[in-house]
Amino acid sequence: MIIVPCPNCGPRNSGDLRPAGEVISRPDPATCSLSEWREYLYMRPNPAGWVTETWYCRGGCRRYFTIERNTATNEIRGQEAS
Amino acid sequence: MTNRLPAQPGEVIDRSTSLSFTWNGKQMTGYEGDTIASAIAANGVDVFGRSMKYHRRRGILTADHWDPNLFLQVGDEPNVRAGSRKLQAGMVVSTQNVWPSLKFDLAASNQLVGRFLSSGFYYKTFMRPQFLWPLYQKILRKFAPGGEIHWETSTHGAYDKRYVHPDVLVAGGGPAGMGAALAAADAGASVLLVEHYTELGGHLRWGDDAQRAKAAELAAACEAHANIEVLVDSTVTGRYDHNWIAVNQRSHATAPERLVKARAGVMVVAAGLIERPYVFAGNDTPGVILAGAARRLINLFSVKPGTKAVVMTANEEGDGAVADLERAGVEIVAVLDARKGESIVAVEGRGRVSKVQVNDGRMLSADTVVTATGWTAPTSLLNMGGDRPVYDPVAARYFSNSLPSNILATGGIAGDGSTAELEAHGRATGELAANRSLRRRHDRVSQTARSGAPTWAKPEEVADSRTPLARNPHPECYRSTTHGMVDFSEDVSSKDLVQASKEGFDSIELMKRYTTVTMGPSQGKLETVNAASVLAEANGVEMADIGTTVWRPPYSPISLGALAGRILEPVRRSALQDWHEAHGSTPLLAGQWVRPDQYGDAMAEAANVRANVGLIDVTPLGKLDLRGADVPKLLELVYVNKWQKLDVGRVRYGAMVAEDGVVSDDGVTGRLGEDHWLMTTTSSGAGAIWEMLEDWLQTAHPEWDVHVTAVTGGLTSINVAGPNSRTLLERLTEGVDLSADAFPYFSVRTGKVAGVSDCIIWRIGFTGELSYEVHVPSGHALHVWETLLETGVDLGCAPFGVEAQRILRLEKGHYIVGQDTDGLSKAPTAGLGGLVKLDKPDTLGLPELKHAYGRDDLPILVGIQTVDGSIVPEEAAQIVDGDQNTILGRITSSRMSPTLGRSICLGQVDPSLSAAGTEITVLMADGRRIKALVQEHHAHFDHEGARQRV
Amino acid sequence: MSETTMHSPVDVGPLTSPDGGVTLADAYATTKIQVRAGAATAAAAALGVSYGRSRRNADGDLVCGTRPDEWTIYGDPGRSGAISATVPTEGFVTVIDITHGRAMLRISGANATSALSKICNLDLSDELTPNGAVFSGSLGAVGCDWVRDDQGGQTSFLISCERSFGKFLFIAVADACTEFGLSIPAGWELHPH
Amino acid sequence: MRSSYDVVIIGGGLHGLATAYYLAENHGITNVAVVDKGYIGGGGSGRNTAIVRSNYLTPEGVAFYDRSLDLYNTMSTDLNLNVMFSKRGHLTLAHTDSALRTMHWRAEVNKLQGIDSSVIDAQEVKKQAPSLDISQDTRYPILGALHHPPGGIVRHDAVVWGYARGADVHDIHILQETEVLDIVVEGGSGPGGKGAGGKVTGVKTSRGDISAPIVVNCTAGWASLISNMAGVPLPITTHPLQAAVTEPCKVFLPTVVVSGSLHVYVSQTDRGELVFGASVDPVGTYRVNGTLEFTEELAGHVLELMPGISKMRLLRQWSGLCDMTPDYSPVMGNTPVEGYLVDVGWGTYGFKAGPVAGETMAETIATGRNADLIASFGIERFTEGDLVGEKGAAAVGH
Repeated sequence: MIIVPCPNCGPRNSGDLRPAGEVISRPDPATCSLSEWREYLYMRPNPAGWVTETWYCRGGCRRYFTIERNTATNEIRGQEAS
Repeated sequence: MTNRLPAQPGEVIDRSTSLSFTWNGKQMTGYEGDTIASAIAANGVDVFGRSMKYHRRRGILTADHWDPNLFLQVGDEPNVRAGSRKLQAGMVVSTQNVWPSLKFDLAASNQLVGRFLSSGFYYKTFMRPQFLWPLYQKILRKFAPGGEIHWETSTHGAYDKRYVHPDVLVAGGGPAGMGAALAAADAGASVLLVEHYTELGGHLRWGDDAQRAKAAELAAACEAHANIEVLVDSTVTGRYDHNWIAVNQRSHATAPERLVKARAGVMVVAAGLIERPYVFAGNDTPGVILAGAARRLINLFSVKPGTKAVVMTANEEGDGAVADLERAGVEIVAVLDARKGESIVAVEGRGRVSKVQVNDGRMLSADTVVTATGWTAPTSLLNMGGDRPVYDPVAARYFSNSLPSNILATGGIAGDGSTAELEAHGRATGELAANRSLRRRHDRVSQTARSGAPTWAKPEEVADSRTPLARNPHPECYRSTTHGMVDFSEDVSSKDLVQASKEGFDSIELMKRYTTVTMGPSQGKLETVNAASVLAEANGVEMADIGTTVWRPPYSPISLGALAGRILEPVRRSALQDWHEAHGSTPLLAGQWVRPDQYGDAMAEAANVRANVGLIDVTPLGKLDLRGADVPKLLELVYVNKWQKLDVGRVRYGAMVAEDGVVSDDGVTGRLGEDHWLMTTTSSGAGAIWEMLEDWLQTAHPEWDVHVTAVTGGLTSINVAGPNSRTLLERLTEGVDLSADAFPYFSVRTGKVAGVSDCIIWRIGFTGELSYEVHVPSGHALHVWETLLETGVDLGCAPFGVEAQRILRLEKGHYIVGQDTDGLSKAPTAGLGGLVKLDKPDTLGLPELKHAYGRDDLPILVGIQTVDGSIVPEEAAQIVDGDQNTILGRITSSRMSPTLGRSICLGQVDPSLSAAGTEITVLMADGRRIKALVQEHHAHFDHEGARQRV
Repeated sequence: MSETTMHSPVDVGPLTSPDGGVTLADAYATTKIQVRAGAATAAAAALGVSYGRSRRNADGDLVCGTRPDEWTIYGDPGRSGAISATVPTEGFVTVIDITHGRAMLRISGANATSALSKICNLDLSDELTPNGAVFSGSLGAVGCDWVRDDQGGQTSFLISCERSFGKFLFIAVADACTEFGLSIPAGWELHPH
Repeated sequence: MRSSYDVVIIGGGLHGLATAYYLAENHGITNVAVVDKGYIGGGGSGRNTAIVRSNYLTPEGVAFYDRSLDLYNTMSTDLNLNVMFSKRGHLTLAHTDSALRTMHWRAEVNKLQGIDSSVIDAQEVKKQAPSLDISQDTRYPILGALHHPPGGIVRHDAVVWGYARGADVHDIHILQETEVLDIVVEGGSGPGGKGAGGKVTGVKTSRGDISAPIVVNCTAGWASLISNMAGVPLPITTHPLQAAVTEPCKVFLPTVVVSGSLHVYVSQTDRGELVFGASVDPVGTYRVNGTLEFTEELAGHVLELMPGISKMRLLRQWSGLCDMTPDYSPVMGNTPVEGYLVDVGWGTYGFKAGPVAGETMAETIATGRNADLIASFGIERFTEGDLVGEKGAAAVGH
């Protein structure tokens, strides 16, 4: 149960939130090719290190925000409301 | 009580309170304060059980929690640690691992084939003939170690949990741990002090007068301190990321065990040291005990451990044991000083030690052997914090290497010292812990929205200026010149380890897996260091090059009951569920909801809807109140169809696909006002869709004016269905004209029903009948429901349940997302062609939708009827290619239709079979292949919808 | 149908431990008005509390900063119209009566915090959760909105959840209070055996 | 270690070693190196709960895993090491109507492919596993189960050691504590000549460079990182999968029990310990410390199934890394980089597939074209084709 720093609530147990995965940019659905779309759907950098990821404060403020987390150590830095 | 000594100065037993219990059926008595083992030992018992593989007799070894030979069955509880569990009156205690009896154990014949049970034994044998392996396995399973489950009793749910938020958590209540707790508390930190045993004091408890006096003084100070909470008979079982710490509290007034979950600022590990056995031939013979065991038995429990003892000592604990044994009247046959190179080579004896061979060639007669050959530092908790302890050959034990800033070590795990030195190091550690944790608390208060700003200044960070504890030299005593037991609970000897190394399993991890050394209940606390030393010797390398295996949680085993705690499995109930249950409904668990499946006869309930009017509680439908000018944009984004032009007062069916084009949800959404909408979702999808809408609104379109409010439980949803539904509602509705012209199909009105205002009425038709879905403010729902039933008596009004609704919807051919579609079903499969609009700038899964509609190979959902209408194919029955086994589809829904008097189905089929009139073959579960015909419509009944549009 | 005769999911109680250390009572009928508004709106200014804090206004209603850009106003039963009318609606503002949709209970007493801490992971100590604190968090595995609203100097929490969870929440909280002497009426045990 | 091999296999776990063994045994290719940054079987091969079965949902899944079960059946003889395959039957419990429907679906698909698999009712479940609570007034009543008699458990380490020994007999080099630092690719369209259109020439390791025309990625937990070295991105996120074991008690559970709704699976070893697993952790991480909440949820769910064992104690928990793909099916075979092959994305089911994965990868390497059994598992399905439909059945499909 790691601590996730919610920019609104303050530090919270990760179980109070839902991890929504790495931040991935979405191509324009009206103009992109199928393969560009599939890359958005499926391909993930998945690094063993720092990632920018989205969390949803499900049990608290119900806001989505991004944090930087090191997937090798679970260390967390920075917080940015979205 | 043959082995009970006269009163000892530090004894913890209360001789005024006798407790009777049984040991293997024999009546015995002990005293309040005894452990189970001390009470049994006081009664003159030497043999407590049999070892796991060889079924060798085993007696007391360590006389504490970790004693591998003292796992006993107590009543319905298996594997009780008799070395630390306190005796209670009436306990029924018995041995484990014996069959048929402790004295005559058939499995002990394993000793005769001992050479076959060496390491890797299983992998190399029982192989040929291969067909016999299952038989061998059956026999092996009979000899599994451990206690027995009593199936008639369960304590599941009686356990308990608790959350705590201490600034400092101290693991270990010896002199260093208590010193740390007091210093941290004095500095203003809140402290949780956790002690594994039932009293504070650590090793001072079985020490001399001065040590016991010091323990009492510190313990009293801790108990009295307002900032300290003391938990005894409790173990820190695990340290997880971000100092999330598990404590198993074993004795508590209201629960058999309690899991205390702590988020600690700083954890101070003061776990002390665990004494290590010495490896030599016969070292598992009853009568061979550790120095600490001798001292605890004599000093705490006044139990005489033997009559004639040989003591091998390498340290003060052994020296102290000699003094204690003498005081207890045990004849000291010899003291072998390991610091001078003296050691034990082997012992002989079966039920008890009889002879001791010494490395100077002597063969001594004794019934007791006491060894004090050094310590294992239980670095488990440090290990869980990322530390990789390092071996120090001078001190002959492991020390922590690099700790994160929120973990500090003190006491024996950090070094050696006098009681005063240990306490002083603990106090310095406590001060440091307080500084770090108060800084953290300050941050936490500052960052937490609900708390005000801190009213105190954040302390300046102080450096770690503690004077390190010394590391006293200690001889490296691991193994004698003979081979003996390394892992007592797994029956793994040093010989096994040497052999494993020779076979190439020469790293500690591979050796562990191959021989199972350190994998038993004490998880390496007694065995790890000896195993590493044997491996180092076998590999011809230094101890430091061996490393140790990774110590994983829990530090000490914890009951499943405690981990589970109370059974908190929330169930959602509509405002009408009590009524349903009072009126004979069969409960149906659907996701988190409990619902009425039926009230006795689902077929009759369905028929009543077709003939008269029925009421069903559909509250679990997800309901979202949407407000704002940009709601249509949101709806166009998340639904495949268009919404901009929906008029106020109208509702529309919407279907959703996910970004990968797979059908994900559906429901009806209505426009209640210019900027006010009510959206419904499937029951199971409600939560996820709410979160998805918020995601789009917050991250992609913060410029849109939309407010989403979940109102599922606030509105109790009652579907009034059947030809008489309008008549019924007209009797109770105020302010709404229910006539067909004024309130047409797929419309919404707001008004008063049965005197309740703010009811939202939708005219829709999932059942295919004229029907209205009335959404009632839930505090008044029971009144409306009961009034509808009373008022509709003459109209044949009756409740119907989920099963009747399933029948009715299948007659109408309405698909259910997740049942008639699956995790790969795209929009064309579900037949959404008429709904999907591809000319939108953005909608979920748009490229996948375009791709899907360019294909002709996707399965198609169709209505299906068997040729023989009396046969109801099972849901999930496969559609196959005639008498071949090629799969061409499957039945997704099926029921007997009360309206049509025949079976009806929906199914997914290969597109080549999707044309109306195609004959298909359905493989029944019993193997029959039956014929069925693909229908023109999904609906089996009134496909034009005439009945619902009246 | 009177606006105030609401059928609560919790038709039992209030329950008090013999020593008075903890009291648990249903509060479903409490009027609950939710306001959604941006920070720059007149509504936000009029409501006058930020996320995480609460205040009692001149009418005696409890105004809570429930979430960023979201407030909940709690008042006596039947005050829905009166409370709603006090919220300025210029700009994009949503005022919605969530009274029926939220089960609610009040737990008070010297042991209330200890009882709640058995089934809530948040730090409910006076420093982290002072009187007036507003927050959301799981209680007995049910998502709840909380306000610490001490009564006569005694610790007290007003806790609401989605209505359909209401009965379970009450049972779970009552169960947590048994350690502190609360007796549970038949049918309201967490584990009926 | 030679400076050049015909094939370099990255990953000395079950899959890598099996691939090496079958390359030699079935195709006579022996100039092969298996490189591992740690010791053999130290990753997922030694951390799984050792369950094998073939009752999958899709025809392609069934055929593939059934071949694996065949290989497990004869493995002790084939490898001359008792891998202790205990064919004790496998129950997948259904607690809801919809779960029961999925069980029927799987049973029907299984039967059509000759797999012994059927749906049984609660009474029959009780006969198979008397310790289960089948009363119907619980929160998660047992309505029935998918019963798969050929399923069972295998001693996982033994399988690794057996394949390692088998490969060693053919003089295949197993290079432990040899970390691959880079994969050398030339002529590709990506940075550094890597990526689609390129061709593999070798690997750089912590013990020196090795040239090889074929490099196979048989890693789990690090598959994305290794694949990035070749410029081939993967549709993978890495999550921990945790498991735990109790202290021993006298044997009472004769079969493997899985509950998808309760996210738990359990079997009892011959030594009397209960071995538990669950679904992957929700938070993606390369960290294998384990979590407390895993044990709490696990215990709660296990006790819902077997309330009688509340006094048994959890002895040890551990964690391994799982490479999750969007459709709960692996990524196997050739890639857009010539000579770079993958056998990755094994999620939570890599152990079951080890033998057949080795066999089919060896065939793919030897023939240059993807083996028939893995035709549905190619990487191209994520760019142009259709995903495999195992997701519904595999959520906790152990």
